[in-house]
Amino acid sequence: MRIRVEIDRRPGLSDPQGTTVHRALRNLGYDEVEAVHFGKSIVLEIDGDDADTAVARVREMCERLLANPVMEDFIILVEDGS
Amino acid sequence: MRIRVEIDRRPGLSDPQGTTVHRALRNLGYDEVEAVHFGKSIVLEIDGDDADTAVARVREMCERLLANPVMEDFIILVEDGS
Amino acid sequence: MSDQALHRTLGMTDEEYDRVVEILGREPNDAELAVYSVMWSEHCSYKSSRVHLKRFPTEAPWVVVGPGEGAGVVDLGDGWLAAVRIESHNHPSFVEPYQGAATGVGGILRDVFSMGARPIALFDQIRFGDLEDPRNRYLFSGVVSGIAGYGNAVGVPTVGGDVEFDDSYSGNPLVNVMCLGIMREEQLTTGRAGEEGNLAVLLGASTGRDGIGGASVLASASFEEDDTAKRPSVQVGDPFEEKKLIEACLELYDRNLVVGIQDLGAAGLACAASETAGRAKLGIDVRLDAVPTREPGMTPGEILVSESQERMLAIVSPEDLDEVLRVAKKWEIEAAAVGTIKGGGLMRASHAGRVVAEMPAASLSDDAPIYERPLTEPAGTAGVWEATPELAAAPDVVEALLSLLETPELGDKSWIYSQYDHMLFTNTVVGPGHDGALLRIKETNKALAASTDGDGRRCALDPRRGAARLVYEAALNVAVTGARPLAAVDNLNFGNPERPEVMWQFSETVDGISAACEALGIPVVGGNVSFYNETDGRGINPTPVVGVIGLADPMPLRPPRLDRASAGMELWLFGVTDPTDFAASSYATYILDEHRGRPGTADPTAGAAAVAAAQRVAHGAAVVHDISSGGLGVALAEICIASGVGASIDVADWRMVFSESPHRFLVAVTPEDRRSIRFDPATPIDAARIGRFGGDDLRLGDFGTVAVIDLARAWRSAIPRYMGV
Amino acid sequence: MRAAVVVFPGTNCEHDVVHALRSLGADADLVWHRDTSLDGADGVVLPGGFAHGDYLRTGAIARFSPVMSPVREFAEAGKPVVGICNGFQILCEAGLLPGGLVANRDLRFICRMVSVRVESNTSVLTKAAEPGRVLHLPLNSYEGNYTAAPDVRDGLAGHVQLRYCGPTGEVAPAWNPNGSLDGIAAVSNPAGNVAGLMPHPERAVDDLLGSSDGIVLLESFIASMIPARV
Ligand SMILES: Nc1ncnc2c1ncn2[C@@H]1O[C@H](COP(=O)(O)OP(=O)(O)O)[C@@H](O)[C@H]1O
Ligand SMILES: [Mg+2]
Repeated sequence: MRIRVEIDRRPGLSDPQGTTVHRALRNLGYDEVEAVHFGKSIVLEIDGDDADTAVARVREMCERLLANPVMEDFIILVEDGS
Repeated sequence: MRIRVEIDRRPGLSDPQGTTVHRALRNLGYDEVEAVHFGKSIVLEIDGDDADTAVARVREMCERLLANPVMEDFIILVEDGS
Repeated sequence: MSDQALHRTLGMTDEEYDRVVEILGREPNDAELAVYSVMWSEHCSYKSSRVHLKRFPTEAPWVVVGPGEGAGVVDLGDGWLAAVRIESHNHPSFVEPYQGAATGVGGILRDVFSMGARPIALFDQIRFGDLEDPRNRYLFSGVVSGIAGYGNAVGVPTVGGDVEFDDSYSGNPLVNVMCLGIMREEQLTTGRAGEEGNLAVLLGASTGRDGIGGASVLASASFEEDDTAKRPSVQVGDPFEEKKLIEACLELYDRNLVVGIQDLGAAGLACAASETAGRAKLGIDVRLDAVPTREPGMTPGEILVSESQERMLAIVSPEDLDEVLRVAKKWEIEAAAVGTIKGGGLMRASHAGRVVAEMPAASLSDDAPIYERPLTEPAGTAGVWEATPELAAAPDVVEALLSLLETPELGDKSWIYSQYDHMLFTNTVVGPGHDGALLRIKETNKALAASTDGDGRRCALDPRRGAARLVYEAALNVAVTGARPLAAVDNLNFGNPERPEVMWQFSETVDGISAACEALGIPVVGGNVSFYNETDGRGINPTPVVGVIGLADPMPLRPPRLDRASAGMELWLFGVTDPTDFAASSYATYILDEHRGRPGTADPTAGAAAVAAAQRVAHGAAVVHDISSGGLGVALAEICIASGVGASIDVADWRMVFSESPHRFLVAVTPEDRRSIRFDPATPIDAARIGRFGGDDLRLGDFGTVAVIDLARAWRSAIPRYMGV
Repeated sequence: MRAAVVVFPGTNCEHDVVHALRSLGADADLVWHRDTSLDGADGVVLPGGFAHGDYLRTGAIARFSPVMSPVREFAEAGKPVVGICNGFQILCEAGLLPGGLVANRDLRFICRMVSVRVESNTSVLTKAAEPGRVLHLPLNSYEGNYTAAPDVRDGLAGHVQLRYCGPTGEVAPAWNPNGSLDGIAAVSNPAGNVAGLMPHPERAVDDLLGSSDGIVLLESFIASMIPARV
């Protein structure tokens, strides 16, 4: 099973990568971009066929290790449940 | 409009971050994890209401700046078309 | 004939192929052909350069290990040894600047710790095209952050380097890195197999399809801009893995658990296994299925020649194997016994019980082809030499000085080196931003000095003179820290060796370096050659880079630094200025836009005298600063800016301000200290008091006066105006 | 009195810290991250470097090392714990200090001397320093940009120990090298026994290398290790 975790920095915390990318895009003429938020995307290949169990375990991995609860939020996406 | 770009390292290239996180998850007892791939996730807030135009422009941004064509692949997701 | 086609695809000539058939007594299989093609590539075999490199002086009583091993090793006395090596990573840095530079750092570190030494310092020598071009800015910033990203994280300070910007590097950036290591003499280790029955243990990262037929083949053939087929997959550096590998290897040496060790570089396991066995006149059986792989489905041939980073091959005796595996486990790196040393001289690789490659181990290095390629002096050389830069008109000297300070090449380099940890290990007594770096050796009164220098433009005009002058410049940069130059390493970056003009430049360069090293009594203990720096038929300037290391014993109590001048100090000029030495000078390049003439020749007597004098004066003066690019004017401005003090000098001829004639340095000293400095009559050198420090302005005789803050503003803006603050 | 200097895989300033502490008369030993005891140490230093390569997030993996259990107990017992650079990041990840550290504003590694002003002397890092004093210290980090969620910020008052400043002590955005929230260079927990700082005091104990202003901070820590004075 392939599960993707998207980790975003909490709003209100400084996001220098996002700010820098935003500036660079504006310099290239992409004026329609109003904000950029920079985060991580982690793909986990999981052995098992019960998506619910897998997601519950991945949630735990996020809470313990993958995301920092004081600074980050996360979303879990099952990309391929087989 | 909120568009998310997921940037993944090309398969076959070594991924030290993924390998290290994998080892850390195993040390924490998550033995079901068979592989970890580390990537970036960038959220763009775009002014405009035509998703097709926006996606085309974001694809261009990826090719020019956001992704490194010799090492990375990208996927564009419209998270919120409003 | 399909094999014929394969060997050509792998960059091998028909004659080379026939030679393999002769050695094996049969046609090689694909895996064997892959191994020979990489081992006999220019990059690994030095087939075009070897005949020339033999001319370098390589011996001195303090040389412990000369060229040929992972790194050169010199004796520092009292049981201390220093290891030094330089290497290029030009082509990979063009393909992917961050990873190319990063893996370059990783590779040179492994060369040094494979000798038993702890790497203590890195120096980067980097070259790019004009920063007006966004592509060059991208490469420059990617390379600097790659060196920073790897060097900082692996925990080895980068304490110096040099940089040049010239159009000839636009399609071919150069990334060279030198590494210095230090060890106690008991720790010295070499890449030898010892005796039959010893085991070969692969340590570090797992093996993937990195750089297969890639890096080395690539570094051995010219590059066309959109020749994507030849582009290898990018190799990704893992400084964390390397850090663990360093600590694990150092523990193995400390506990005497390895017989020999070698890093895996070009041609991967094939090269490391055959060389360790071949040097001991032995053979080796390699079990490819024992190699931990990163990707499924790798063929035996791929495993054999993979160039995956962060791997070492240790030769251990069987009874130590368990302990070696325990050390690896402690440092959290993989370790696998993949081979056994055998008699008979064959390298035999097997997979799933089947022999997949078998060849005489020594043949891979010893029987590699050697070419004596034709040399031709480029047409028009005499004409270029006769046409000297036009110096008739006196310029606005202050204006010219400000313009020079504002060029990225002469301006403040802190945009680069402030991205590098240059203070780690708390040994950096003199770091980047001065001349040579000076690193104390904590348990002793000694300090190790080093400097690296290159000057492609001067070498383009006259490679022999240009290269010789680099050796004197690097040695002088070491001497101004108070150290005695001990040894040199060189990195020879050139175009296509199949062009006779390029080979002429190469040969002249080797002669220039050799002559200067002889005169200074410093042997060449290692080096690297990078050919085929050519894109779309356009080659780079011939660019030798020279690194010199030296020893200060004892270290000066207050080593000179550029920021130690203060009001009331005297300014002395040591050495003789030739007012006409302007060919390839910064003034000719940037102010006159002239690229002709013949650079002045180095003078062995004056060069040695300058080195000896600088070394002595450094044990007493506040500032000792060599005069190089930009001449006296730029050198003095650098002191004024760093120290935040003005100066006034007597100068009658404006050309004295910008001439770049060699073997000269500036000294700032209080009148009292000056009396205590010994001027050794055995090595006479002209010295003249030309001015005095004080005030807020720099006054250049009657040619003009400029506020030091204005000099500083121009100098500081040089790189940030292109790259951002 | 003896300090435990903790070594994670990827740590690289451990010997520099030991050297500096010893040069100031304290005893210091290395403790491997897999150790489960601090062996009776009187103080703990988490030194700089790149524990676990700084992969995932700086400090994220290190906080799970076995040694972090005794370090946490030690901190909770009110004993002195100082994190320098990467050590500061680990303490934040472990929740022993508020906030966290993100990439520098200009996305470049910074290695240079900076000036910091002593804001408070309520911590084991600053107790011997006079508030208002300006110290010149080497900064050496890519992720040195201190940040904290809005709800955490109010709680920081009084626990900011050092702020980036100009050469004469003025705190202003122009003197902020990396974008840190309010120019914060060091913070402590409310009790003051756990402190983290981005600059490297151990690199500033010898004028030969450019500064000896780190001594007052390390001496504060050393003094905090004397049980009678805690
Ligand atoms: N690429 C670089 N990396 C690190 N330090 C550099 C680099 N380029 C220049 N420097 C440092 O900046 C200072 C000035 O360099 P340079 O102008 O080449 O001096 P010099 O002319 O005396 O050789 C030196 O201390 C040098 O080590
Ligand atoms: Mg130079």
